[in-house]
Amino acid sequence: MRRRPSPAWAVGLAALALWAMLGRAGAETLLRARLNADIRSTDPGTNRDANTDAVVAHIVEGLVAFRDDTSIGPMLADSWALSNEGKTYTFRLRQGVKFHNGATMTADDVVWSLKRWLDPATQWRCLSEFSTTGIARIEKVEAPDPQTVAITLDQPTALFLPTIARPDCGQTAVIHRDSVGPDGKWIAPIGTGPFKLAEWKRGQYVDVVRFDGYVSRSEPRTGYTGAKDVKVDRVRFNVIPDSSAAKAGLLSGSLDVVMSLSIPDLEDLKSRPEVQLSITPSLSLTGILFQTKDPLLKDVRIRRAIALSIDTAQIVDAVMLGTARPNNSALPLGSPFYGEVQSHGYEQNIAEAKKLLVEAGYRGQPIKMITNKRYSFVFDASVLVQAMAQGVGINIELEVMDWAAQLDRYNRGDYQSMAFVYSARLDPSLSFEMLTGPKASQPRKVWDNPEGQEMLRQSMMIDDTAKRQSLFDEMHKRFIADVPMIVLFNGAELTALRKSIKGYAGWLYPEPRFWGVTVE
Amino acid sequence: MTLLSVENLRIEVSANKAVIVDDVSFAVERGEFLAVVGESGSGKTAAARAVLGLLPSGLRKAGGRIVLDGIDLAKVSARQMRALRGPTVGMVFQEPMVSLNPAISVGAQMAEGLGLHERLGKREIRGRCLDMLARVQIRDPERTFDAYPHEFSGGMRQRIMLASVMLLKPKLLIADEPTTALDTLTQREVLDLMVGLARDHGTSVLLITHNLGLVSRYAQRALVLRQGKMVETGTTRQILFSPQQAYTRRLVEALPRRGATTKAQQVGEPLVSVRDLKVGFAGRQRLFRRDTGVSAVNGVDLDIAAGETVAVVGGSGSGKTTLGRAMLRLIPTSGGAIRFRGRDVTATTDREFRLASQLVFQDPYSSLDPRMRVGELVAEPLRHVPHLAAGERDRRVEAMLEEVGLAGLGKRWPHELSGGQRQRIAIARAIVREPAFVVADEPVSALDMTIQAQVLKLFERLQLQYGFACLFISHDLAAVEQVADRVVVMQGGRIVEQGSRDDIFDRPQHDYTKALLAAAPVLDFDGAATARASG
Amino acid sequence: MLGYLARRLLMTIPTLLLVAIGVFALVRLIPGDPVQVMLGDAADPAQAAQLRAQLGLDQPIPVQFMHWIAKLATGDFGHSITNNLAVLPLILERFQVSAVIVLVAVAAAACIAVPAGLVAAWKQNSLLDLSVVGGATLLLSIPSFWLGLLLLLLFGLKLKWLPVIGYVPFTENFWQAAAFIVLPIATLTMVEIGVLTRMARAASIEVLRLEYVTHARAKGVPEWRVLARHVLPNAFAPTWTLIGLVLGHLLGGIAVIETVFTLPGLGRLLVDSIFARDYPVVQGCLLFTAVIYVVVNLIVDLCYPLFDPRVTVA
Amino acid sequence: MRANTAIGSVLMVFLLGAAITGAFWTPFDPLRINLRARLQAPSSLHWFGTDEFGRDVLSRVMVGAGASVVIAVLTVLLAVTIGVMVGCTAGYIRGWVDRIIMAVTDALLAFPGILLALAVMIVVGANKTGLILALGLAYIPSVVRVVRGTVLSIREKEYVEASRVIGNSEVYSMMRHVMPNAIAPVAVLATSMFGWVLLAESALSFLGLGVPPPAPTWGNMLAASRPFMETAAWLSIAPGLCIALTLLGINLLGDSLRDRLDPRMAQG
Repeated sequence: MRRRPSPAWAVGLAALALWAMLGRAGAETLLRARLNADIRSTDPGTNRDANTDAVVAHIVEGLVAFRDDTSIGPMLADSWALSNEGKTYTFRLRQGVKFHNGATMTADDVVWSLKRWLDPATQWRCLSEFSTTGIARIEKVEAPDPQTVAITLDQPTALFLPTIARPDCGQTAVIHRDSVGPDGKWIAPIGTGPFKLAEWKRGQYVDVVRFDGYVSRSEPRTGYTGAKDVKVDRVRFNVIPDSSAAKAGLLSGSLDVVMSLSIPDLEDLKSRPEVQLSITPSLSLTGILFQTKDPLLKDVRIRRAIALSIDTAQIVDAVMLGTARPNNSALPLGSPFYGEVQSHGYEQNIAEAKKLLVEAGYRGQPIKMITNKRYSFVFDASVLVQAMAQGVGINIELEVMDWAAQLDRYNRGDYQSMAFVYSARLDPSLSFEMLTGPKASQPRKVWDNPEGQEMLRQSMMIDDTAKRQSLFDEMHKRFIADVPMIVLFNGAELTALRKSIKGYAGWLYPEPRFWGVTVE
Repeated sequence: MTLLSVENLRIEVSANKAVIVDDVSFAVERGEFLAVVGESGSGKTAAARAVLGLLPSGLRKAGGRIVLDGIDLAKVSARQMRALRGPTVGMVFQEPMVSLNPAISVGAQMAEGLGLHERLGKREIRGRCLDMLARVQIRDPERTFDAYPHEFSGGMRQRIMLASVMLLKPKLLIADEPTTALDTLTQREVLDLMVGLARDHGTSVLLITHNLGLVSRYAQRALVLRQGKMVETGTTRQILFSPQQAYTRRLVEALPRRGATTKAQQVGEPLVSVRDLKVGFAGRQRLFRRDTGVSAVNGVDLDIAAGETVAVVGGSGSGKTTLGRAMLRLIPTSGGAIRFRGRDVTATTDREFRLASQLVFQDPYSSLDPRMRVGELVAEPLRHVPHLAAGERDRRVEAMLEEVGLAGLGKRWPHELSGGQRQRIAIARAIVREPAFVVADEPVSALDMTIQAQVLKLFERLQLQYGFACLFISHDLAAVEQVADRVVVMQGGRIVEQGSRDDIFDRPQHDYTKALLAAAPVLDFDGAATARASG
Repeated sequence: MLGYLARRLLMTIPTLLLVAIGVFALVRLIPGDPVQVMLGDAADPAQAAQLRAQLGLDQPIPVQFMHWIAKLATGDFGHSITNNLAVLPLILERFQVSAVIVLVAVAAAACIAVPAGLVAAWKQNSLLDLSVVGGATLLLSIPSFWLGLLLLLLFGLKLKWLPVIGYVPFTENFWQAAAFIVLPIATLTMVEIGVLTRMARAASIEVLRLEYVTHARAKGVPEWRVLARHVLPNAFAPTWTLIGLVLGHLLGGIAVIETVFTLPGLGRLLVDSIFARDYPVVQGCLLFTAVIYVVVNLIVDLCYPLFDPRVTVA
Repeated sequence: MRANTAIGSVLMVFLLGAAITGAFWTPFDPLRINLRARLQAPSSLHWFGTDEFGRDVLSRVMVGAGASVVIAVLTVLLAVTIGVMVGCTAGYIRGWVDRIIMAVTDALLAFPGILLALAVMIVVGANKTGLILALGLAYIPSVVRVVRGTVLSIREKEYVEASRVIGNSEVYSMMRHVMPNAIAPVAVLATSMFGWVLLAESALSFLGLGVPPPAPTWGNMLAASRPFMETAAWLSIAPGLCIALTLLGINLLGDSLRDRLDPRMAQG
């Protein structure tokens, strides 16, 4: 339907268009994206949040990076080899990589950077992963020659590369030592990324501009690696906390890209002619958590009865409006480890559910389920689960909390059941890790199964894909049998763009990439 | 020549057709002073407002003819009517506190009428206003002109009101109880001004009043209304001295007159005695200091013997009410002593004194809890009589109600009763515990004349019967004359004169007493309407 | 006058101190904390503790309170935990949005409601009066956000006269900004018309009963002038007090309307910050709101003598 | 203004009728989800249509009436009970007690009530009890103010002085003479509050916290209908109209109550 603009609206649009034209008179191509909050710093993986990661990922790079399918690909390293019983990683660096200040990257810079990350004073987010409680300790970092770096761990782990590639670890970026002052204080990132930091106007925007000296990889763009061919002069990340304001900005043409939209937004934007949508499955995970220490829910038959009472497909369809598919597995759809085994979850079986309830002696005792309205899909899913469980005589009482209060209960394990959403995990081991653990020391973990924990530990140690696959398959079966939670579906990342933007693509990790993107 | 003639006027309540004024006819000649006399509900105000065409909302003129200055008001347009209001007929209202607009300066309010009805320059208007303010004896006309009404006392406001109405030199002035809210002295001054101005401008006056004393002093002719009907009309003399109708006679007879002194002067120990009593009202609390207080009672000595009635008279602000409240220990005293049966009760909460003393309030509407039934109200004081069985209590209440003429009304609510009945309840409540000392604060001034007489009689009878001493606070000298054994005259918080009733009324010594007596409009049955004790 | 002002301001200090204590206590009573919100489901205890220490949330609550108060005394409201912005500029920026809407809406409502109430009172119990009272009561009875949604539906989606969502500051583009806030203002105006008309009518009825109105009529003053000059100023005084109360409250929170129309106003900032446990912002907003309430009421009181010379501020 | 009372009474009778009927019988199970019948427009089967989960809107409105009425009544009772006690104490005792109470009241009044309620609800939990506590707390200051003001004026009334003259104690005077007479303005306030609670309940639901589903209240129905405003307008119209009409009824009844309690009217 054609919009009939009101006079005031038309005048406003005209003025804006004029302003926009004047703004572009300098022939600089500008891409305007939206951040829902200001970045916290420009120091990768230290004082950070998701927005910070998104901006910084355009400026710095690490040795390795995630590919589109969450596998690990080379980035600043060309290749690597394992030796010393899988404890030493030897990276071969790419030739001729330039820092933003024109200096050429050498193994020395890599060692310097890693040492800085490992210095507790830096307050690197992922330092704990390389401490005694983490995946492995880094014992040695060496540069045998200017193109080679060797890192030695105290034990073999499959998670080393995925961890140093993690966006929230700042991809363990390689930065030039002039990024910090003589006193060790952070100044600004001098990285190797396709963009360099131009201006950070606090509370308003962060500008990155094309780095002309960038030497791109040759393979096609994938994840945070591959070709990074920058086709705009400048990307401006506008800080617009209000999602509706952002949406309006997009519609009025003052923004080009808005990420992380909600399902109702999708309905609204679908019909707009000036807007295109990018819908990608994401790695987040929505499900119903059970407290297996609860006097009532410690009985697996009751948990199982709930799982059998619901029709996952119907819930996902009603809640996600076709943007997501049902998945009862802890591994996300789209993970390279997601196979035939993972596709077997719970089948709705009313009779079986009722039988289990009788066996368990359940007599309509109320089960409290915490939910929230921050994520409409979580809320809707919980309403549907409640109604479906009602069908076999299970009495679920919903308790709506705000997200922060729910998180508090989650972290303390203080609940009977809750509808919850987990954020993205890029490695299958990490997907299980977020669920698995001893409740005594980590109350937030839902699956307290010693065998599961042991298998998880193994999966983290070994690098062999087939072996890991079999471990994950076995863990899936145990997970489904134990019913510590019912996974319902993985989320979808919704991004809306002006029609004039070409070449944008979302991927499994919910952060945008503005290389390879053009503005027409 | 007739200025105003009203023929067969009928006014109804629009909603239920209840008749407020029924077939009333009268006429006012040019330069004449006509009084319309009646009690509440007589329709006197409605009749007067009909002349202005300003009946209160909810009332409507249902019949009759009003001819003002040769113009039949039924035939004029709203616009023509407005042109008549002001220059032809003006009105002065009863309540000076609410009849001037608080948001507009005095000058602007006065000028408004002039501006509407006469073509005058700004300066000329101001001049005329200032002249008129001076004429009504406002001390500083210039300042008054720019001031706001709230800065003035009731008497001053009534003068301003009078000035603003007389500024237009109306042919007819309607004055609706113009001085009822004022004290005796001010009343006299305002009315004298009004009469003087009317005489100057040749204005006829239609005075609406319930006060026969005023009628006898100022009016040439009078009209008596009762419940919307004309009772009698004639010259003032005829009405007052040879009333033809029973109701008129009742009105005239209801005027208080001097009774016998109830008791001989008692000697010996006084029941209540007050020495050098002082009551100060604290000033406003400021951030760091307190404003200087005002003393309302300043060094009063007073003895009241058992069974005696002592009247306290004085103008507003004389401290008489404060004295009464202080003697009952309802407000804190700031100096002096109160003794009851020889005991000092100033500082302590003396239970015996509390139970033996009572107060009758002026306003029978606000002194009765609207959420208690009549029986409960009268029974309440008996809570504090020890060992009183419920049956005995009910019997006493019933007896008391019978005593005050309200037998069988125990289950009623106060708002179902008339003002007079309510005051009887208040009296019954005060007497039921057979107190030794009663303070009666203007107990009848809110009541209609005929009711006043009845209540005063009741009060006297009860006092005789129960023998309590009474402090009778009043500004109505006539009532005082009827009930008091002794009279105390107060001015500015001090007693200026006290003595036996006859001494005070017949041989006043202090100038203030003389002025009060002179101002009190009293019907002189020996001759023409004059003020008493003009010497 | 100045003395009065000083005294009034001095008197508000205990109130504001109570507010500050209450705000602080309430905020800490709310379960959950900003660190958990920031770390989400991946809250590693060590990491959380580190972040907590960084934000000073590991200190005893009385110490935190004293820190906050001490900073407040120097005019520093602190920084937002979620986006590290200074709280006071953030509040002021958001407040502008709310203030424009509230002030325009209440002014418009008063301009419509006071004459309507006056005329209704003048023609008391007439058909006109009944319809004014009925209309006002109806407006009063509609949930504001529902009314807002209906207006959105009608003007934004069906007629497409006005933009549905968003906000542009007036400084950026006046006409566009106006187009964005027409509907919120209309919504708020309609709700407030309901409240104010009834008040204005009641006050006018009171005044019309008084004798000075009859006195004016008895002088031959025409009806329109009686209403305009004698009734209106006196009937406006109580309405003015109500306007003050309404303003004081609305300026603190038209969260609901801001949510409906997705305006970045103060109310929404507060609601969002409560959900994010952004302590400095929540505390700052609530305190600011209380100050606004106090200040508006002070201004109202100071203006009162304009309508009623009997009241003096001294 | 007889018409006021009549219309108000009819609306309230209708509301109570719906609430009582809804407690025993509804055309459909208000909680029954039927995903095949999502978002159906009003029809002869579903008079008010169905919602996003295929639940019958009419049934939900009927059950919601009961829930809304119970919440409103309990909230008003809570606020009035505490408010009257505190207000009477402040107004009658005066002095320091009054000053402290009024300082707290002023401080509470300085917050926007709805946001105060929101914060309190997060603390005590988003359920009926939490809602009643939160809104009750938000409205107590208004009651305290009104009651205190009334008590301050009543305690100067001559009939209270009369009670003292009789020899009654202060506490007795307050209980017997002051409190009963302070009820009238509170009764008027209470009717307004009943309406405010309905509005606030829906506003809180709208902001994300209210009575938890699936139990319907008008407020959470209205709040939940927002995303479907364009596509399924009936979802918001049914509960919206119910709230508006109920408030209209309550306000009209409040007006007639006010008229009846007006002392001028009583004397006239």
